[in-house]
Amino acid sequence: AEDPIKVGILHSLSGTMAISETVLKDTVEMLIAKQNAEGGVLGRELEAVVVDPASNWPLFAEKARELLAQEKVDVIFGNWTSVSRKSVLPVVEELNGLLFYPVQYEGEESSENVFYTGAAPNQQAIPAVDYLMNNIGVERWVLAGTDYVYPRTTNKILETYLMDQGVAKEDIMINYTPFGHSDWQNIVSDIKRFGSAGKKTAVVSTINGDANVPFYRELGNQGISASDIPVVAFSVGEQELSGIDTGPLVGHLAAWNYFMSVDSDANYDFIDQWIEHTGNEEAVTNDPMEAHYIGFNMYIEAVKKAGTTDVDAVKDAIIGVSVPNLTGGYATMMPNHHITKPVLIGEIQDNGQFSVVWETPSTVAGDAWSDFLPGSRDLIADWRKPMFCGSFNTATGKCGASAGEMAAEEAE
Amino acid sequence: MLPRLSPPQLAFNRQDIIMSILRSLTLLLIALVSVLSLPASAQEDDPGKALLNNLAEVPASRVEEAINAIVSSGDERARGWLEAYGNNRLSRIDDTGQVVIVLNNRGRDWEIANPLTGENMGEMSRRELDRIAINNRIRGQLEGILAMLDLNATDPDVREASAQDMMGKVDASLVEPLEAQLEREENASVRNRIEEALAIYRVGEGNLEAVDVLAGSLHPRARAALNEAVRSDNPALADKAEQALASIEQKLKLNRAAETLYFGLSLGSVLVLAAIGLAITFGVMGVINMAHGELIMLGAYTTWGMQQLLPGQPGLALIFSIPAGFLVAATAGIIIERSVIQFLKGRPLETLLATFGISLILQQLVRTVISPQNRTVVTPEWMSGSLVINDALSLTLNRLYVLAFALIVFAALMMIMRKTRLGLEVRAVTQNRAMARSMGIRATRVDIMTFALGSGVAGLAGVALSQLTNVGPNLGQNYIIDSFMVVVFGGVGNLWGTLIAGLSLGTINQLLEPWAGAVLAKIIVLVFIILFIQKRPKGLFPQKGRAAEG
Amino acid sequence: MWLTRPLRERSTQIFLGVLFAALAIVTFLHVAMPEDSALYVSAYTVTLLGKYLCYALLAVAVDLVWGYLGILSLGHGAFFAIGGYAMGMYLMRQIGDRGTYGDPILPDFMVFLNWQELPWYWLGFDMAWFAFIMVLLAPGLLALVFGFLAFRSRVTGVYLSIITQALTFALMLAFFRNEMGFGGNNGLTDFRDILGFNLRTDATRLGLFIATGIALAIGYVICRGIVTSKLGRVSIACRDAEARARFLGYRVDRVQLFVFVVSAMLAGVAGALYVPQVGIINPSEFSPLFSIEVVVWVALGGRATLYGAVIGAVLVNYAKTVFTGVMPDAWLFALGGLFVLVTVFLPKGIAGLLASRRKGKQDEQDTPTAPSTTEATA
Amino acid sequence: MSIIEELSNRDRVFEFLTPAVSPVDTRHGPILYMEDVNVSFDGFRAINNLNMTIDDGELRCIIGPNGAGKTTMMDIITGKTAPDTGSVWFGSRHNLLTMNEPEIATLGIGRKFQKPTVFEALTVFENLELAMATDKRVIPTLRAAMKAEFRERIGEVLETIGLQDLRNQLAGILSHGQKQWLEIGMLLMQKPRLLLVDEPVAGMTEQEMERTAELLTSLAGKQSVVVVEHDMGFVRSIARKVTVLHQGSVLAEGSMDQVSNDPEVIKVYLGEEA
Amino acid sequence: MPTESQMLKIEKLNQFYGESHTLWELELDVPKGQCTCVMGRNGVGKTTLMKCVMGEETTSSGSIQFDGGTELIKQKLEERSRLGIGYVPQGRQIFPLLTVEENLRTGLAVRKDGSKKIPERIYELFPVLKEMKNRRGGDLSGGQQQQLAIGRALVIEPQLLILDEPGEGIQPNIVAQIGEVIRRLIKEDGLTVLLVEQKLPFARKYADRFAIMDRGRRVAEGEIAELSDELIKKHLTV
Ligand SMILES: Nc1ncnc2c1ncn2[C@@H]1O[C@H](COP(=O)(O)OP(=O)(O)OP(=O)(O)O)[C@@H](O)[C@H]1O
Ligand SMILES: Nc1ncnc2c1ncn2[C@@H]1O[C@H](COP(=O)(O)OP(=O)(O)OP(=O)(O)O)[C@@H](O)[C@H]1O
Ligand SMILES: CC(C)C[C@H](N)C(=O)O
Ligand SMILES: [Mg+2]
Ligand SMILES: [Mg+2]
Repeated sequence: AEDPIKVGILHSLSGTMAISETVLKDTVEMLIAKQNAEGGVLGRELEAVVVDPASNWPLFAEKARELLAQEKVDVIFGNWTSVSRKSVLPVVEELNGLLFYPVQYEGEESSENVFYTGAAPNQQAIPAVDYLMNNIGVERWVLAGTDYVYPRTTNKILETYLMDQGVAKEDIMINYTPFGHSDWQNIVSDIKRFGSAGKKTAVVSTINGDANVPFYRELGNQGISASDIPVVAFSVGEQELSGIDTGPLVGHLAAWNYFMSVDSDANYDFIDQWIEHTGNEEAVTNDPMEAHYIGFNMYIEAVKKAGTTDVDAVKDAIIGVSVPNLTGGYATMMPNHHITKPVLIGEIQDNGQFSVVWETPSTVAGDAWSDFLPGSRDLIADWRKPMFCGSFNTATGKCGASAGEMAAEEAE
Repeated sequence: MLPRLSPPQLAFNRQDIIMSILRSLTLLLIALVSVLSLPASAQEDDPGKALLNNLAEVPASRVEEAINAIVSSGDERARGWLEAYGNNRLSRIDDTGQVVIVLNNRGRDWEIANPLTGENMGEMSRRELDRIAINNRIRGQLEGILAMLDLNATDPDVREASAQDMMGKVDASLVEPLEAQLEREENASVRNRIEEALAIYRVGEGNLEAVDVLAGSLHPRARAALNEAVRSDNPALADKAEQALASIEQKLKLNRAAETLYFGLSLGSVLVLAAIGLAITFGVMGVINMAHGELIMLGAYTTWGMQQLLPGQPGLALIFSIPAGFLVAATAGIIIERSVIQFLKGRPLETLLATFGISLILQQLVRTVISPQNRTVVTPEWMSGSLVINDALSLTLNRLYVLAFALIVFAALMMIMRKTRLGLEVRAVTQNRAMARSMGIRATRVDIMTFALGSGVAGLAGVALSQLTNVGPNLGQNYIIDSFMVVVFGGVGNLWGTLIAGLSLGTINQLLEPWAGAVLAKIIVLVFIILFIQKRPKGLFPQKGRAAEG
Repeated sequence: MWLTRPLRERSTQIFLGVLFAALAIVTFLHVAMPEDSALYVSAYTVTLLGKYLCYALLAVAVDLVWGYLGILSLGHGAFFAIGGYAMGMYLMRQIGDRGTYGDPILPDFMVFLNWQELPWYWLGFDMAWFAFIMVLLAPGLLALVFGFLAFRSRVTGVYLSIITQALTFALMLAFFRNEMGFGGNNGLTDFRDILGFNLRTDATRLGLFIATGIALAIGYVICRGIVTSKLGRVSIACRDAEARARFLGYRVDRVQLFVFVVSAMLAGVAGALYVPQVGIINPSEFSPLFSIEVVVWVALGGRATLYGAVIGAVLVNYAKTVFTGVMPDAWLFALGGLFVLVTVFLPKGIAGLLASRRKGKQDEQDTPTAPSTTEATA
Repeated sequence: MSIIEELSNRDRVFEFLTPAVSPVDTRHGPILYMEDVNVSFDGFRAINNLNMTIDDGELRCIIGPNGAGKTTMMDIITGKTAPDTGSVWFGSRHNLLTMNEPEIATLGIGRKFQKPTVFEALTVFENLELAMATDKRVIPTLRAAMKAEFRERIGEVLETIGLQDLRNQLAGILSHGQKQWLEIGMLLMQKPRLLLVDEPVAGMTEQEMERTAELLTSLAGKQSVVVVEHDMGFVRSIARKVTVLHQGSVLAEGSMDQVSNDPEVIKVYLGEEA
Repeated sequence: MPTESQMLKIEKLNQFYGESHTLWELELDVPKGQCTCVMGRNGVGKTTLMKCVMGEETTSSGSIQFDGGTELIKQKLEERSRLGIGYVPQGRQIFPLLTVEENLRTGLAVRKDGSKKIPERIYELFPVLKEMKNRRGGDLSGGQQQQLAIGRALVIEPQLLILDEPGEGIQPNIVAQIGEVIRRLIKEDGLTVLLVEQKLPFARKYADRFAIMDRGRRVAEGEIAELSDELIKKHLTV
């Protein structure tokens, strides 16, 4: 038989991010096992190469290099935080690898070698705000986030968007907290005060990771219920809820592109498979897992289409590939290396699941460059030839420097 | 309760509801009497079935009507249905279209019951069930309806809560029923509430006297109404409202200060709890215990484990966790002491290295054995919510308990160190081991007991922290730095120092937070610690004199 | 001369010999071996080794203050990171208009967060000489101010350790803030070239590796020079009996300050060399746990020997590399276990093991041990 | 004894080694002058209106009950403890209360502690090397080279204190008495103008005591020496002028005979038979 | 001398510090109810010998018999004080951060009568200690600390009291007083005392017997009256 296709898995198994990332490693392993059970692809088996970058950003780059240069993997599934992706990016570009990134992020990036299967801000944040504004009648906004790039960018985008929609500046409160913040008393009490001005208020939360549990606890204890001031979160999924006493949270919201509770056969099959794989009846699925599911299947399709695992061929082939997602529709890889996704708003239920209360009528294509940031308004990404550019400036008609350099390199 | 404006697009006629509710209440009474004799048969032509099917089938825009229909039907089961609906427990069976109540919605197979008869229908795969959709807006309305029902409850507390719910929501249609209620109401505080609720409406109507009623109120709704009034074109009203507001602001300021103080003490108590075990193992014994955080983590996991053992009894489990958490962490402490620390006598800095290794091992152990994910620890009923002092000041109960717990643990520890022989012996052993042994003190035993004590206290901290924050493998890491900071800031080896340091650092942090923001506040506190240590190089309560220089 | 004295010393000669031999062998194997040869050292390995050497230099810096001066710095990561940031800023400016937004001056992260102009503290970093001076000056200055305050008021022992920790913690939080203008959590990345050499070529990587090796050699000699000079003995005197040294007329605070600043500068250089090799600098380098880990390397290698610090740093990081690859789920057990076992069974670290092997010949002066009574606890 | 004289000959100090401080001015009287000094610890008065002067080149013995404040007095002189009130002058130019320990030491006040303190992780030789009177600033220390001359001087002192055989041993393993000697050696290396010696002969045999006595008397004249000691035999053998401290102030002062016949002194200190 | 009357019988004791042989085949008898004084120059191993008896240093061979039978070498350090050995080490070794009273209380654990109170007698012997009851041990002056160390050893009501240079740093009248106390305890309680002392007058006055050590060996022994100038010259002068 031929050599197996090597699939690198670059997710932290220890350190702070292990909480989120370990399941993604398991997911990819599960997908590989399933694919192998179906005979692999192109007659070749798939083989997982797992490394642990240990929530350490430079280590991500090092491990990526190890995967590509030493292990010679054909594709990498990995990363959670944006900083780790930023760290890995130069490496995959230099060594011409393929990276599937499964988590929602701040956008403002499009690399020839990276496929963004998580949501861009326009696939999560903006629809969520639309929902709150139009369906709930929210007029006053708290943008609460952890102090780093994703929340900052998202909030910047949202602020511009909200002001465009006619929300007054004093009706927006922005608040940042450090990573792992655990004492929310003051902030929640501020939110409470802010929300008592007589206008319907909502919190848009880009609070990351561990800080959420104490945040929701404090909300509950200070008597803020979802019907008073709903919180819509972009980083709280089933996985996170499984560590929270959901009793007091019922009714708070989250915006994702997938929920475990989605009523579709594909989803039920996926859940069954997952439970079987983990051997845990209580195991939950979540949005980034779906993103890997989609990314993985897209990769398989692209390899089939290209007839090879050669990186350049796969890169070409994958644009336009459509695979079923888990919510009953299809995801397509767009030329900007982002995919199409439906946007769902879910309410937290007492069983740690979300119930979908709203959904975009059709799927939304991810924007690499936000329309609401002055610097990137004019940029687009298109990795099809002849444009073949991650940041094409429609105003000047020129491609950003990165592609220019690459072209120069190719000429050498 | 917080204000909620009914969104304009809501085509909900309040008067209709009220009327129907009042009507249904009477019917309910009659029904209640008769239902006892009524056999739960005749399902086919049960009117409830149609009502529920209707609820399940109507498009989202007409859900209100369907609810209305249920309420006004006067069916005595209505409340149960609506509650189930509100809790997302109403589903339909895909094949038959039958509406069922989901009793247990965890896992892949759900336990269901017939809403009409209450009969348990066993388990059914999730795939075959279709949830009847509800959203926040509807849930809010449902809560309102249920609250209205409560205005007639026998328990005055329920009535008060219900009246409070009405604040700011009173419109012309409600004035009359409320006034009638006021007539009947005997309980003073409920009356107050109703009066306030009415006054808010009246101020909006330009009524001057109503302003007086609101002048003393701290309720945000009242303030919102007065704020409106200030902006009104009636100068007399605006004037009066302004005065009322000024006096309210005054009171609010006081309350605000009290609140901040509470926040500070509460954060401080968390710091104290986290640090106090370390004040023993590190401060007294001199072991630089980097695994302290993981001992806290063990305590927290014990709470989780207890709650797994006693499902449905979170409160009891929590109480049992206190001794259990202590024992688990103390046992872990003994194992650490016996297997590693005892070999590092006289090499305190190396304990840093070894315990750092232990902390890595313990973290990964939890990740492998239990899960890398956080675990759910339930807050028992009596610990959730807050103690309401007044409309502007309420103290969250979980933190209140933690504060008290911290003080108790501190006092107990103080007793042990001051009043028992162990306290004396451990200090003697750390100050001069060989000499202490020459005096017949069994140093090994003292070491074990002290380390166990410090570790056990860390476990207690874990039990408390499980009520405030994540229970996960990283729990310990989040507290270790702070703990060392507190112990050192207070002055190594001084328990009082640890208490005062924790409380004051917590308070400073919370005082700074409102104007500096959470991140900056933390930075400022750290810089403060650095500068403070320059002033007092041996912490808040230094060991003074020659003795310290040894 | 104090700097040449170590060169005549046997242990330093051995150290430098081993180091340069390693550099030469790696370079040879990388350049001369065919890629498919078993002996070929890939660019990946070269960079990996380069990283170890940076850590080694950092560990040497920590050992200088901890081993010989008794200052257990739990905040040396701060100096390392600041050196790294200084280098990162230079590398950022070198990107020029090749960033995604093509802004010739502003780094990408400033563009999309809508900054209009470069903050003042970024000025000058487009010039290599300025940046390289800052690599030394920024950590040095921080150490000077911090050390001046701390030593002047005679902060010692754990108190000193904890405020160094507070220092690095505060800096971490500050650098996380996007408003600081250092790229927040995402830090500085996407570097292109250094001194005109493309960072993404193997040759540059090899160059950086060799440069790091040389920096380590120089750093080692400087430390050794200090340690074997009279000042080194005064340091030990300050470490063990601060008051006594003072009564002999030594300005203990000045001695501490001097050595501390030198050490901080070395750490800064280590950070500066680290950044172009790993390709990113982000505030997590400021994390207190990282600084503690550095101390652990030193302890594991053997405190107050300098070469022990090098051994410890390389060994632990090599173990990490191997374990995270071989047993991704369980490597922390292995690493944690290693720490425990070494502490219990090798009280003087690995260097202690080596020393006891060649005992007899060795003169005592080489490894003064600290009496435990004056350790950093109360 | 010529060695010692040689060593303590201040004129032989090389220019570049001279510390950068102005010389002590004793033209107008005593080398040490303490007036109305008070110290209390948590309300306990350890030094109580203490007045004392030491003349240049004098050898002074101080005796007094345990806890009389002798060590505390030395702490004040060397800058370790700051008095609550009072003034302490070194010569007529230097107000010691405004200086810190290294400054005072550089000025020429050396001290031997009651509990011998040496640098345990350094060898005996190195201990002496560090004590040597040289430029103690950081950079000069870094650049200092070990000259043959220094080596010789250290060798001489080693001989004086009888620790030649142990010169390369770590000071940490010395016995109590050996440490005492080493500390005296360090004091000799330092060549101070004023030596404060706290209980030098504790733990020494009679013979060693004699040697110490000789050593101290030979120093007097060129250097001023203040000795605190409880061994009356020893005190008697060296004493010219004796001060008795009691409860933080001077109880009696005078020759040994005067003092030892003072009934107060007998009562609080010497006991019946001394 | 019959063994029953020996409180301590040391035979062929050898001790090493690392490689260096400190005690060589050392023999020493300490008769009951008497004060035996060990003398010798600095560094000959007197303190080391005391530490060996107390168990603070380990011995390589030899035996130390206590009270006619118990082999001390087999006993742990903390058990030896329970047998009734009180120890006043050289350099005092008081607990600096404990108060004077607490320092004394550390000795209560091993008292046979289980008393929880510090015997009044200690305060009678050393009145300073009562006066400074609440001051921390480390704050005391050197001599006060020495008194505290002796007082602390007496709290356990020992049968054998080991004193390593107890007069060091103590004012003359108290030294004399300590000597008297020793005598009194010997007479009244039948205490046995093992004393290390350099000062001849003190030794001559209060000791019954002497033993001289040189370079780790016992080189002379006898009644105190037999301590001749010749012996002194030979072994005690440099
Ligand atoms: N830091 C302190 N805190 C409290 N009391 C102190 C402190 N320092 C000294 N004392 C007290 O001050 C008094 C004087 O102490 P000092 O050490 O000067 O006595 P001394 O004359 O040297 O005695 P000795 O001859 O015993 O050494 C003593 O009673 C002592 O207890
Ligand atoms: N911990 C140790 N390690 C190595 N050698 C030691 C140690 N302690 C003491 N020594 C050596 O052992 C010898 C005996 O020391 P010891 O303290 O018993 O002497 P001593 O007779 O009590 O002297 P002194 O009269 O000065 O108290 C000395 O030469 C000393 O240097
Ligand atoms: C929101 C987070 C879960 C992920 C996000 N991409 C980040 O920047 O880290
Ligand atoms: Mg004294
Ligand atoms: Mg001795």
